[in-house]
Amino acid sequence: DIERKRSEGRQTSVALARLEGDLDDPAVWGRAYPLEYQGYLGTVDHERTRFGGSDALPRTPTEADPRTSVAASKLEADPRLIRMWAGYGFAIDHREERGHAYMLDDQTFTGRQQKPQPGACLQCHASIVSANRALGGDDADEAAGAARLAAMSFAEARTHVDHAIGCIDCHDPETLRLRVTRPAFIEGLARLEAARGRPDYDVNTMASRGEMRSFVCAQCHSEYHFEAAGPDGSASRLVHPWDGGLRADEMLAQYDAKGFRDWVHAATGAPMLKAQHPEFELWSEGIHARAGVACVDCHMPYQRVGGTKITDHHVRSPLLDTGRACQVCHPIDAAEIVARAEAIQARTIAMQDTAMNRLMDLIDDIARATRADGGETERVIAARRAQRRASFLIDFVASENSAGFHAPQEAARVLVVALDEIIAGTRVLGSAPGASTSTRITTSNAPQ
Amino acid sequence: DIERKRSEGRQTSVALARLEGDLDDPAVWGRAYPLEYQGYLGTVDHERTRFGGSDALPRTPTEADPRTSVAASKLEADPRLIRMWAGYGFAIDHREERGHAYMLDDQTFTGRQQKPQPGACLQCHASIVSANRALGGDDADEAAGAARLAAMSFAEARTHVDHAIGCIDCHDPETLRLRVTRPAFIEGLARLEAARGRPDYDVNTMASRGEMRSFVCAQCHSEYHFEAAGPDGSASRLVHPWDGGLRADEMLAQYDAKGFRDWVHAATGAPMLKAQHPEFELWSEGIHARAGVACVDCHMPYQRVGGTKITDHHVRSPLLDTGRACQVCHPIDAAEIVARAEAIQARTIAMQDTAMNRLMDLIDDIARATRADGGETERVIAARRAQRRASFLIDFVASENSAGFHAPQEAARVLVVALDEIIAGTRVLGSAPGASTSTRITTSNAPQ
Amino acid sequence: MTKSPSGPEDDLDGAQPIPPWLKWAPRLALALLVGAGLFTFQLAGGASYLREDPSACMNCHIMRDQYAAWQKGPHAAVATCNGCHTGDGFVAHYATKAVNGFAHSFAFTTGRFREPLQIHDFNRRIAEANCRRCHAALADVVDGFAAHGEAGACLRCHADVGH
Ligand code: HEC
Ligand code: HEC
Ligand code: HEC
Ligand code: HEC
Ligand code: HEC
Ligand code: HEC
Ligand code: HEC
Ligand code: HEC
Ligand code: HEC
Ligand code: HEC
Ligand code: HEC
Ligand code: HEC
Ligand code: HEC
Ligand code: HEC
Ligand SMILES: [Ca+2]
Ligand SMILES: [Ca+2]
Repeated sequence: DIERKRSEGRQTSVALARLEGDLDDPAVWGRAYPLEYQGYLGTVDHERTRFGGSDALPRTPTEADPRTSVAASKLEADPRLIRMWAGYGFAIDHREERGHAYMLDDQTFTGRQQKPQPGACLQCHASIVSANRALGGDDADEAAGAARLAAMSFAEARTHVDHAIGCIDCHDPETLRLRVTRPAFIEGLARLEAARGRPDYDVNTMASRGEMRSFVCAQCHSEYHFEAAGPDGSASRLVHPWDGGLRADEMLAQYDAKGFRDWVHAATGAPMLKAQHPEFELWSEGIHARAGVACVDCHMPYQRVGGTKITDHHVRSPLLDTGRACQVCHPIDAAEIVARAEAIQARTIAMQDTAMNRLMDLIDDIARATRADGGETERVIAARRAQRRASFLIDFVASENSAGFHAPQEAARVLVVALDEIIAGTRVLGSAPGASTSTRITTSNAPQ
Repeated sequence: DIERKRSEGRQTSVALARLEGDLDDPAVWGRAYPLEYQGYLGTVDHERTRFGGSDALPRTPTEADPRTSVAASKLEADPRLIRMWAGYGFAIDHREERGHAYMLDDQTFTGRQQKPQPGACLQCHASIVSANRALGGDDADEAAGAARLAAMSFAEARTHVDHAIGCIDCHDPETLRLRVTRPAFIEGLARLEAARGRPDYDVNTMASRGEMRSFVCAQCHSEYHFEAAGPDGSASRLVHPWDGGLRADEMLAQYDAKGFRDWVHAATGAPMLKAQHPEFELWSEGIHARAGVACVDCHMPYQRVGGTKITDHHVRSPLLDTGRACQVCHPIDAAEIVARAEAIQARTIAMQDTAMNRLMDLIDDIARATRADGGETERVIAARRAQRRASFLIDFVASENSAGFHAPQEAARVLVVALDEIIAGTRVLGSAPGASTSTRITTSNAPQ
Repeated sequence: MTKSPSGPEDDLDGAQPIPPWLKWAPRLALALLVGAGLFTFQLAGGASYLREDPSACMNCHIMRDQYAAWQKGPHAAVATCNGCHTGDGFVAHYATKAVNGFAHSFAFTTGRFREPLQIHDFNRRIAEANCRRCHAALADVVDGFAAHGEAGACLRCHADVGH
């Protein structure tokens, strides 16, 4: 049964050598744990699935961007994204994600660097534990260190890190136990738990092992934004918007309450929000999370090597390895497993496609109405608010990397809420400029 | 062959008495199969679940309507339905469904009888096998008999039946094997299979046992409409719209292609469609159907009686008996099983609620535009088409009796398509009367 | 409509197909590997494999999970591994053991098997037949009056009973 299968393989590996030397370097850990290290090195691989996986286009390295390959461009695949994000960095360059080995380079050389990026970006793209500690003052306070990195430009902060994610980011070197290391995540989760009536939550001491098997991933695979911080407001503090809950509309409500915006839309002037990789948030609403199935169960399944079971450190799409990733719990044919997942994904993509088309219409309608009214009339302001909200909700689904698999019905629900917003925006525009309307949309509280 | 002999042997070992007498009377079967009969009698019970089950309000019997109880009114629970169906019988009286024991009375005495109802109604509300045969001419052709009943008024046809569904409707009295008996279903399925490249499909000889465990239910728990038939077009032939597939939008496309309409909307003049209990269609798109889980597995689970086990003939909500209905396959806590189902249902209801609200807005908008334009302008006609389509799709979800449980993501997808239609209708109305619009809606093909 | 590919409707009375590995295993590998197989068979307590003792299966750590779960279930009192996993009747019993004994030793030795372990069709049919052997009265009801003599696959609902 599932309960049993989930807990199998609890044995701890025996180190083959003592862990000593530069602990930021995974190769050093690799001498003690060669099997895990070898899996970890596998994240350079590229293999596609129907809706995910990893692929790479060869490119000629230049001095400015020495990468020999890049992932496929999402903007080329779907140019509607460019209009959705008009005026924001993502409209310049946004690609499929690929293996962990590339995280630091892909960030350093993304076209989005044409606009200034903050040092806080690095929290999720580098092995950052040592940098956070080194900058954290005498008592190596990681939160303080992260705050100092956040006050730097990306270029400056970049000089403080060397590696993509390494062993030290997920493991305590003393005990090898899982730990979370990102101050923003630790704080975000504490705020969420406080709102749920559990004050002073400390994830590293209070989470169960099963929870940690998702939290180590959730540190990075989750929605975030930057808040102005520091004495002059120039630092970009990394914050997860979880005070009101993890659902897309709960996060949106929190952004609205704060009057936060990521950028101003180039075509409509709307105060916009960007959603990024909310895998953790979507997964939380799904049946697998409810059944206690962690990210690691599917993305780092147990693997038998010789007589022992180890955790496969080649983090990747589970559809490339359904035998280990799925069939432990679903003892059915591999082709059928993949077909079930793809049927879910295809439905999500179809719904997302519909919502995207209607969002394009709304953007056109607002731009047209603004011209017609000769400026920011009440109806234009109200419709912008609908655009902001719908765009964030659609983005939540589109930027989530499982094509809805992590929680199919919830992804659909978020799109339904988005379409509801689009209808509200469309109706408010349908009325003559200045005319009062009966819709739910008001301009009060709408961030400008 | 040996297998047949074996099952004949089994039959005699199980039957406590020979099956003889009036086979339309379940009590007669009950002498041979008392355990199944006792379960069958249980369908008079009333017990609620959060989103389903069965309940009854006591009522004082009158001569016109001798029922001592009725199920709760759906129209009172959600008055938006009255506006959705304005001008149609369902806006007069529509209630929760309840146990099979009530099917004939609830049909005979529904307020919808205020409008003339056809004899074909009885195919799904009565034990009709013998009537179909008796009216089927010398060779007892059931399809021919059903056609003759379809040419009668409800009142006349009603005199040809006596019982609610009985054993004979699902079982062959000779072999006790499952069989389907409704000509409309047999034809509908044959057309569906033909479209899938399997001509001359005969369900009773070609379906597997596992399929029959859903088909016996699908005969009635499925979408239907009446086609004009007979020499003078006055007969109402019962037809399942499955030529193009079982999905909501596939059925809708078929209705559109035929230019079919159930009624004309009283507030907007739109040519409307009514969806009814598409349990079979929705289930077909779900993960349970895909995994081979049949209606009977959940709604008539095996039951232990003494030293043996039988099929529980008390057909009802599985959430009243999760131990047998769910836990064999999902060995988890009963409360958690119910909570999972309810979480799915609550999400469906929330989405449906959103879609209903937007449909109400569209109806208002069309009515307003018709007044403003002083008649059937192009935009009004186009918007009516959007209303027709959205209304059918929302009705598909709202009239399906599992609150989305049978296929959660598919139910959501249908609502997304519905909202897409509403946006199209809203945009076409937003433009000035007569102005050309860029939306997908055209008036060509729109049934009037 | 759609059937689960794992075959809930397996026709138990149809001809039992030869398990795929039987087709190639002997011919290709017998000569070379029977020696190695026998070696493992011996190492793994080959003799106890022929007894009813579940610990025979436990000689392979691979079987540990099933063993642990079996011990906790009600069947532990009435059915050993072989009670479900070997054919009924003297010949069938030892024939299954021979086939599986060889297959498992062979697989274990060469490492040529996929994890998680999944029951092969051949052995699923045997297990199902064993349910029917002990639960004959119930099986009659479950199979009762089925169209085309199709049996109801016990394992569709009870895959977990053994462990
Ligand atoms: C029940 C299994 C399961 C669980 C649990 C799960 N995932 Fe996934 N995940 C999948 C599947 C299946 C895909 C789709 C992969 C594809 O399309 O190739 C996916 C896709 C992804 C992707 C995109 C990968 C790609 O190749 O495109 C990321 C990133 C991801 N998941 C992260 C997470 C995180 C973080 C968690 C926990 C918060 C999580 N997953 C939980 C099964 C799971
Ligand atoms: C909270 C964690 C987090 C932060 C902060 C973060 N990223 Fe990422 N980033 C991720 C994850 C997870 C992925 C992979 C999933 C995906 O692509 O959606 C990713 C993917 C990327 C990619 C590859 C895909 C693409 O968009 O082309 C680039 C480039 C990137 N990030 C740049 C940045 C930059 C620049 C910043 C700072 C503005 C930043 N990241 C901040 C977690 C983060
Ligand atoms: C993205 C997070 C992550 C990174 C990076 C990571 N690990 Fe792990 N590691 C895990 C998880 C999750 C487990 C399973 C722990 C559990 O279930 O308690 C694990 C388990 C282990 C174990 C215990 C034995 C096993 O295989 O289950 C060892 C040893 C180990 N990792 C070594 C390493 C080494 C060496 C590196 C660097 C090359 C590394 N890990 C990098 C997440 C990570
Ligand atoms: C330090 C931040 C960080 C952590 C921790 C992290 N990820 Fe990632 N992950 C990323 C980034 C960034 C990328 C995208 C890299 C790129 O595209 O260059 C990524 C990519 C992925 C991919 C896509 C791989 C592919 O081949 O396409 C998967 C799947 C994934 N992560 C799952 C996980 C899981 C599961 C965990 C936890 C065990 C985890 N990640 C922990 C930042 C992180
Ligand atoms: C550790 C156990 C476990 C693993 C690993 C697992 N699942 Fe599941 N899965 C479940 C459980 C539990 C359910 C809920 C239904 C149930 O109780 O059987 C479920 C439900 C599903 C469903 C139906 C729910 C839905 O969202 O529509 C699909 C499809 C599915 N899993 C696919 C997969 C795939 C694909 C993988 C591998 C990438 C996978 N599962 C890995 C335990 C697991
Ligand atoms: C996997 C289990 C499962 C299968 C298979 C299944 N159902 Fe259901 N059904 C349910 C659940 C759960 C509900 C919700 C009951 C409730 O809300 O009380 C339900 C509700 C219903 C209802 C409304 C009952 C009520 O009490 O409100 C009807 C009618 C129904 N199903 C018919 C069917 C038909 C016909 C099929 C096959 C085409 C089918 N079901 C297949 C589980 C199932
Ligand atoms: C294709 C089968 C079928 C046909 C034809 C059919 N019904 Fe039904 N009817 C059902 C099923 C199944 C239910 C229970 C599910 C539900 O209520 O949605 C039901 C429920 C009802 C109910 C109780 C719920 C309510 O709506 O108040 C009434 C009354 C009723 N039908 C009347 C009629 C009348 C009148 C006709 C003919 C115009 C008719 N039925 C034709 C299958 C059918
Ligand atoms: C709504 C359809 C339906 C009706 C009405 C119905 N049955 Fe059944 N019956 C079934 C199904 C489904 C099975 C399971 C058959 C299978 O799996 O092949 C069954 C099985 C049986 C069996 C076989 C033993 C068992 O319990 O599984 C007997 C005996 C039986 N029914 C008697 C009756 C009697 C007596 C009546 C009338 C009082 C009746 N049935 C009415 C659907 C029905
Ligand atoms: C002859 C038509 C017919 C057949 C065949 C039929 N049903 Fe029904 N069913 C109905 C009607 C009509 C009602 C509503 C009765 C009422 O409300 O008076 C109903 C009600 C129900 C209910 C609601 C019961 C409650 O307590 O609320 C369930 C569940 C159900 N059916 C499931 C099934 C299943 C499962 C099968 C097949 C085994 C089946 N039905 C076969 C016509 C049928
Ligand atoms: C005969 C087996 C069987 C029965 C009976 C059954 N299920 Fe399932 N259920 C499955 C399978 C198979 C899946 C697909 C996931 C998997 O492979 O575990 C599933 C998936 C689910 C899921 C996740 C899929 C989704 O739609 O979100 C839920 C929830 C669920 N079942 C609830 C129930 C409930 C409630 C009942 C009883 C009313 C029930 N099941 C009866 C076999 C069954
Ligand atoms: C020599 C080591 C070994 C012993 C002893 C052993 N097994 Fe296995 N068993 C394996 C291996 C290896 C596999 C995987 C074979 C495969 O998947 O083809 C396996 C697979 C299985 C399977 C699932 C695959 C199939 O063949 O259907 C069953 C059932 C099984 N064993 C039962 C038993 C029983 C019962 C016993 C004791 C009588 C036993 N095994 C003793 C090594 C062993
Ligand atoms: C009561 C019957 C029964 C007993 C006793 C039993 N099994 Fe099984 N076993 C089964 C069934 C049934 C399956 C097939 C499960 C499925 O279809 O997924 C199975 C499958 C297996 C498999 C394939 C992997 C898996 O878990 O599905 C192995 C290995 C296995 N059994 C070994 C054993 C061993 C070792 C023992 C004794 C400790 C044992 N069995 C006792 C009924 C039994
Ligand atoms: C050697 C005889 C034997 C075999 C073989 C056998 N059973 Fe049993 N089974 C029993 C007995 C005796 C009990 C009662 C045990 C108790 O209640 O302590 C039982 C109990 C059960 C139960 C109820 C308890 C539970 O675990 O849920 C189920 C279900 C069951 N068996 C199904 C099966 C299936 C399915 C198979 C084949 C895979 C099978 N049995 C094989 C003898 C057997
Ligand atoms: C469609 C699902 C399904 C199938 C197929 C099925 N069963 Fe069951 N079985 C059940 C359910 C549900 C129960 C629980 C009944 C109860 O507790 O009232 C059960 C109970 C049992 C029990 C325990 C009875 C007791 O006395 O406690 C045994 C033994 C059993 N089944 C054996 C079998 C055998 C043998 C087969 C195949 C011939 C089989 N089952 C096929 C669903 C199924
Ligand atoms: Ca964001
Ligand atoms: Ca209809």
